[in-house]
Amino acid sequence: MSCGSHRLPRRIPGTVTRVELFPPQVGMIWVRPQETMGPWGPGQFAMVFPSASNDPLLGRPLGLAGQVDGQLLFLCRGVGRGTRMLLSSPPGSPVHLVAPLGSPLAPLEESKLILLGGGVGVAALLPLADRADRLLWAVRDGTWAGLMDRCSEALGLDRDRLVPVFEDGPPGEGCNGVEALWRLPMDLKGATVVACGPSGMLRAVWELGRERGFRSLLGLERRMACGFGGCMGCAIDLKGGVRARVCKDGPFFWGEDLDHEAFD
Amino acid sequence: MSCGSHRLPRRIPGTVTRVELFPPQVGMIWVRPQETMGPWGPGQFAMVFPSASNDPLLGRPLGLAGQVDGQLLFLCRGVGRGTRMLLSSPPGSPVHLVAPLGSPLAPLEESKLILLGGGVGVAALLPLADRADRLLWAVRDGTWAGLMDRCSEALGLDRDRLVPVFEDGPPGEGCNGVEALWRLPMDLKGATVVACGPSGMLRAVWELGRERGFRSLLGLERRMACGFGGCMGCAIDLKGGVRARVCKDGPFFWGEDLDHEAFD
Amino acid sequence: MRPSTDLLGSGVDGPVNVDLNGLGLSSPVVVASGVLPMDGEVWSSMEGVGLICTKGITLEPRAGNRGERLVETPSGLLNSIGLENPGIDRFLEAILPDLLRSRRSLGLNVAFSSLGELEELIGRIGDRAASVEVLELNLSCPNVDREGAVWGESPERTFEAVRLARSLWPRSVWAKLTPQAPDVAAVARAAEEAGAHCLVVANTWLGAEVDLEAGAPVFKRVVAGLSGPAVLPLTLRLLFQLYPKVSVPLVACGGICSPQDALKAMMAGASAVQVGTQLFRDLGCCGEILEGIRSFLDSRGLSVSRLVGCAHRASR
Amino acid sequence: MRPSTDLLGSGVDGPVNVDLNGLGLSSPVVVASGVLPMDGEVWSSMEGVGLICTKGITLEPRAGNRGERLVETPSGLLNSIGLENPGIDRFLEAILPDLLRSRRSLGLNVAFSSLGELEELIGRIGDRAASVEVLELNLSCPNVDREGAVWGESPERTFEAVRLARSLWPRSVWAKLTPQAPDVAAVARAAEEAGAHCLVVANTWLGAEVDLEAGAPVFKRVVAGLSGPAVLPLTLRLLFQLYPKVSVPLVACGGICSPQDALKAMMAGASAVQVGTQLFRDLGCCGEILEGIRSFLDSRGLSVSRLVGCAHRASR
Ligand SMILES: Cc1cc2nc3c(=O)[nH]c(=O)nc-3n(C[C@H](O)[C@H](O)[C@H](O)COP(=O)(O)OP(=O)(O)OC[C@H]3O[C@@H](n4cnc5c(N)ncnc54)[C@H](O)[C@@H]3O)c2cc1C
Ligand SMILES: Cc1cc2nc3c(=O)[nH]c(=O)nc-3n(C[C@H](O)[C@H](O)[C@H](O)COP(=O)(O)OP(=O)(O)OC[C@H]3O[C@@H](n4cnc5c(N)ncnc54)[C@H](O)[C@@H]3O)c2cc1C
Ligand SMILES: Cc1cc2nc3c(=O)[nH]c(=O)nc-3n(C[C@H](O)[C@H](O)[C@H](O)COP(=O)(O)O)c2cc1C
Ligand SMILES: Cc1cc2nc3c(=O)[nH]c(=O)nc-3n(C[C@H](O)[C@H](O)[C@H](O)COP(=O)(O)O)c2cc1C
Ligand code: FES
Ligand code: FES
Repeated sequence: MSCGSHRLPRRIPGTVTRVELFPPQVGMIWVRPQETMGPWGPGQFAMVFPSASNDPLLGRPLGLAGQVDGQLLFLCRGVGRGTRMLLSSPPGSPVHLVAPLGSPLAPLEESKLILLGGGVGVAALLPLADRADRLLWAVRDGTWAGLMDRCSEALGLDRDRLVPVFEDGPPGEGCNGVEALWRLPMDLKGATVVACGPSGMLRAVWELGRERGFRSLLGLERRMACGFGGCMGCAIDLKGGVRARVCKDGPFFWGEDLDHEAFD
Repeated sequence: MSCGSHRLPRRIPGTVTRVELFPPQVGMIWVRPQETMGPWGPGQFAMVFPSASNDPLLGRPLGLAGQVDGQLLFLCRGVGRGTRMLLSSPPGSPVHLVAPLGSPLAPLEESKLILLGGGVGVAALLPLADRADRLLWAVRDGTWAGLMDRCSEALGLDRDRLVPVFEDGPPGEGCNGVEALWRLPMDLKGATVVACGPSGMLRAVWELGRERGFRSLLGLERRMACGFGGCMGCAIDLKGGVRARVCKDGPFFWGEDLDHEAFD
Repeated sequence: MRPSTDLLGSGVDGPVNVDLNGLGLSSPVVVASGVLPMDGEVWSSMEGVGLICTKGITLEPRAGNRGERLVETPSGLLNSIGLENPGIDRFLEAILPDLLRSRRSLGLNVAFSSLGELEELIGRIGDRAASVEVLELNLSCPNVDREGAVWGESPERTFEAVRLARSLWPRSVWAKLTPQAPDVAAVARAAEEAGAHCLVVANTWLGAEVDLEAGAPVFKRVVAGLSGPAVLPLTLRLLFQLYPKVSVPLVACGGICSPQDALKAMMAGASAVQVGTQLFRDLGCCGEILEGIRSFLDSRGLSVSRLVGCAHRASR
Repeated sequence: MRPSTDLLGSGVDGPVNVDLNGLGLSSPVVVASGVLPMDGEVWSSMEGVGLICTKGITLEPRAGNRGERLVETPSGLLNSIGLENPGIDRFLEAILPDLLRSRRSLGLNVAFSSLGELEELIGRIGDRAASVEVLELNLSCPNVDREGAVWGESPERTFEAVRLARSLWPRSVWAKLTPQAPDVAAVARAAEEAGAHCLVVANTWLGAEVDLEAGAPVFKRVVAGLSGPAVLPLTLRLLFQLYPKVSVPLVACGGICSPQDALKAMMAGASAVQVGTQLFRDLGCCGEILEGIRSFLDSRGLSVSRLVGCAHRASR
């Protein structure tokens, strides 16, 4: 049933058409929605319900990574029951989506736009890839290479701008995402860095931005029940005690609006 | 985990390899158990868990209809949530089984052995088919023909002994399962009729047996939580006030042990 | 046979009017407190609802609880939001006008820790909220004057709170009961005697969750409120228990997710149903629930009033 | 660090010994009453269990309730079996010897409608059941001498029943509480004062279900007992509530299905756990639960006694 307005994200039945699984427990999940979803933009996410049953009850928030031939792409890491259910869905499995959720990232017309994704955190950044100078994709190790390749291929990412970063790379090369930012052969001053990934990484980007004079736009994660701003489960303090809901007012926030508690 | 004894039916993970769906909402469900199940006989059933989740919580009792190339065959009618979930499982879907349950039918060495299955009630009788003189399979209408054919083929049923009975058949031919029993070109006296299907049908067979002097062995259905005799949810009165559990002491009972309440 | 004074209309989106002790609603489906954003546009686009309750509002702004606020349980949800809200003044000023633009009937859910606070709260509202149909008293919060005992656990305290609200609030007062009451029937009767127009049966069930890695409670306050499908059988039981004991309308709350759930609750004695957690799964569910109720009534030629409580009249 | 007087052995199937107020069990996993057939062969093949409780036994045989006895709910099960059992005489004669052949520690779950009946029941047992370790009093059944009020709803009645059982029964007496008690902590303290060796927390939660087609309650008695995963958060809450109030060991019961559930219950204060509904899904679950507890303790070098109640000691 429709909610009668495009303001309200609807629950849409969908079908998992394919799961491309890579070590270590990460996968590309392709979902064909059975009804048309409203328009969406970079930075937004979906609540994905792994089954029609009451258990698991809630949707799992997953970034909208792309859309190809009417199929939505999610990148998912198996960390718990819901994500593992999704990753092991045989083709044809029913799922439900409530989407799009979150505020889409405003058009970023900056001259220098750098994206930094940590692990599957890259998902919500992928739709921005063709507008960015660089997309740094930081992962633990080489086991991720297969996923990166497949993902670049499926979404037609420009390999010249994609910079894979392997934490355990060869001596002198291996580094984490934030070090890779440092090492970029460009002056970050005046740049905008959009980052999404583990909170430690986000905190480091946030601090680095203040040091090096770039703006950061950071994708936060919180436990979510609704995803549309109703339950107040994901509320955080912005600077100056202003309350915000990660799901609705975010999940991306400007670094200057965040307190260090946001990364706890 | 094993229960250490063959006396206790274990929970076995399995995979739906194929669902062959026929109108009206009936299907053949093929399940490959991932561990070997204990030996089983005609008349027994499995508790089939449509998912690993807590909802639906309980298994659905389904008769063990056959085993081909290591795959178990179930015949299932979509009447509620669990059975519909099973019928719509894409190949590769995980299920769990607790099986075999119920008392297998003792070897029936009778000279005249007639089987009567109503709809999917035939399932538990199919493993007896090659020992019987006749297998009457009574269904509402011709939409079932596809399932009957496929089933006969898959299990290699002897088409000479299989008598499809269509309730809405051509005038003079259409009849229900009990009428078909009447019409058999043989004296039922001294025969054994094993019947499974709607309770109205069972009651009629039971009454007919008393009239016509044949023994009846009737497969009852009750709501079940455990299937192994623990919960007392399926308890019924036998003649003389003896209590019995349909799941454990049945599901097939001799007509002479049953009271008419058994068919309420 | 279609004798239906209270079943008007039969178009797909036709109303199913209910009379809740003088308050007429075009649908028995009510949005529970604390689940929808307080955003007029969201409210406008909700289909099938007869009334929407606000998040619980207190006299002063509240930041809510720190730490984990939500945990999923088998078919349920534990929440420990802690009544985060902007306080009554900001609510009246910045939020209410927007909500009223949605033209939805509105239930103002309020929480208070003393009678004085409740009085002050209703006083601040004054006549600035003349179009707020319902004042819903959340009786699951602690009463500071009684060592933090929860209002709704005591018939006497419930009586006092409801009576005070009735004396100050000119329109409907709903008492939202807590299932933790030692004698919920006594509390229900006290609320009725004090003049509550409806009883909401009920708020969340106290539960808890443990963090295995930390070896500690997940929630800072240890306990949290359980909602969602898991509690539906408990809600139905409360309805069966209370319906024969009071004569004011009951509003079911707890685990209502589908038209079937709503119909069961109504058969067990509810004149209306509140929907909370299910909205987290499907914002269109209220429309579906209304539609399901309507077509059930239609197909059987039943009126709402014949439906409500019919399971008590069924011979067993 | 492996200081474990009560954690002996560490083989895959090694025991995790617990001391329940004088009664030593080789596993904290107990089979709840009413879920396993009373069949010695089945009992023998159960793995990982420290004690198995019988179906509730009454003085006279009981046929149990008519009509529907089971309904599945979201992640839960409502049952209204109505204590169908062969009565104490037949139990002692025909069933107990078979059960004892399983060499499993045995808890005799008994229900009674008056003190006289309880006395007579224990009297009939006499010394014919010297190897029955535990007498588990099901306090969820009605007391005919008090207009059918449920024993476990009243601290006084609970005290009387437990004290009587203690005076007649030479071994462990467990009081199985009902979560419907208006003041469950008071009942727990009463049971402790009367000498209960352990408190089982708790029996099923009263729920109800409606048959939509019939417009009537599904169960003849309207209400039925809710068990299964849905109630786990409620069980954990009761444990958090009771653990600080009594000093006898608590045995968790309600929704324990996995090693994680058992560990959570133990952290919340349970010295042992009962498993009921999950056995309907997996007869091997007790072995898995024991194994999970054992490996959790092993990997952290913890003893059972350090585990039990640790969530109360965690700084929050
Ligand atoms: C805005 C947003 C976007 C995200 N995008 C992605 C993505 O593209 N790919 C990806 O793999 N993961 C993403 N995550 C994290 C992902 O939502 C969690 O890993 C997932 O919900 C865990 O569910 P589970 O059932 O496997 O784990 P469980 O631990 O079993 O989940 C239990 C409950 O906790 C919640 N939960 C647990 N961890 C998290 C978490 N880190 N964030 C939010 N809720 C959590 C679950 O949703 C569920 O309600 C995103 C999170 C947010 C908030
Ligand atoms: C021994 C036995 C063998 C059976 N064999 C077959 C078979 O081979 N093929 C087949 O299609 N059906 C068979 N049935 C019936 C089948 O078990 C039910 O149709 C099924 O359980 C319904 O589940 P549901 O979730 O679709 O329905 P729902 O109505 O949603 O089920 C709700 C609950 O009620 C129980 N329930 C509902 N109807 C029945 C019923 N008729 N019998 C037992 N429990 C019920 C379910 O198991 C579940 O616990 C058998 C039943 C029994 C007792
Ligand atoms: C996230 C959340 C916040 C809630 N906030 C309030 C509140 O502020 N006031 C209140 O009376 N009830 C509140 N509730 C309780 C709901 O209104 C409702 O009583 C409860 O969720 C049971 O209904 P359900 O099972 O349909 O969700 C809240 C529930 C949830 C899940
Ligand atoms: C079918 C069934 C029968 C039960 N019979 C009894 C009984 O005879 N005596 C008793 O004290 N509890 C009985 N119980 C309650 C269980 O022992 C246990 O307290 C309850 O099921 C909660 O635990 P669980 O969630 O692990 O099932 C029964 C429960 C079920 C499901
Ligand atoms: S998840 Fe509900 S408000 Fe953000
Ligand atoms: S289903 Fe449990 S005893 Fe038969």
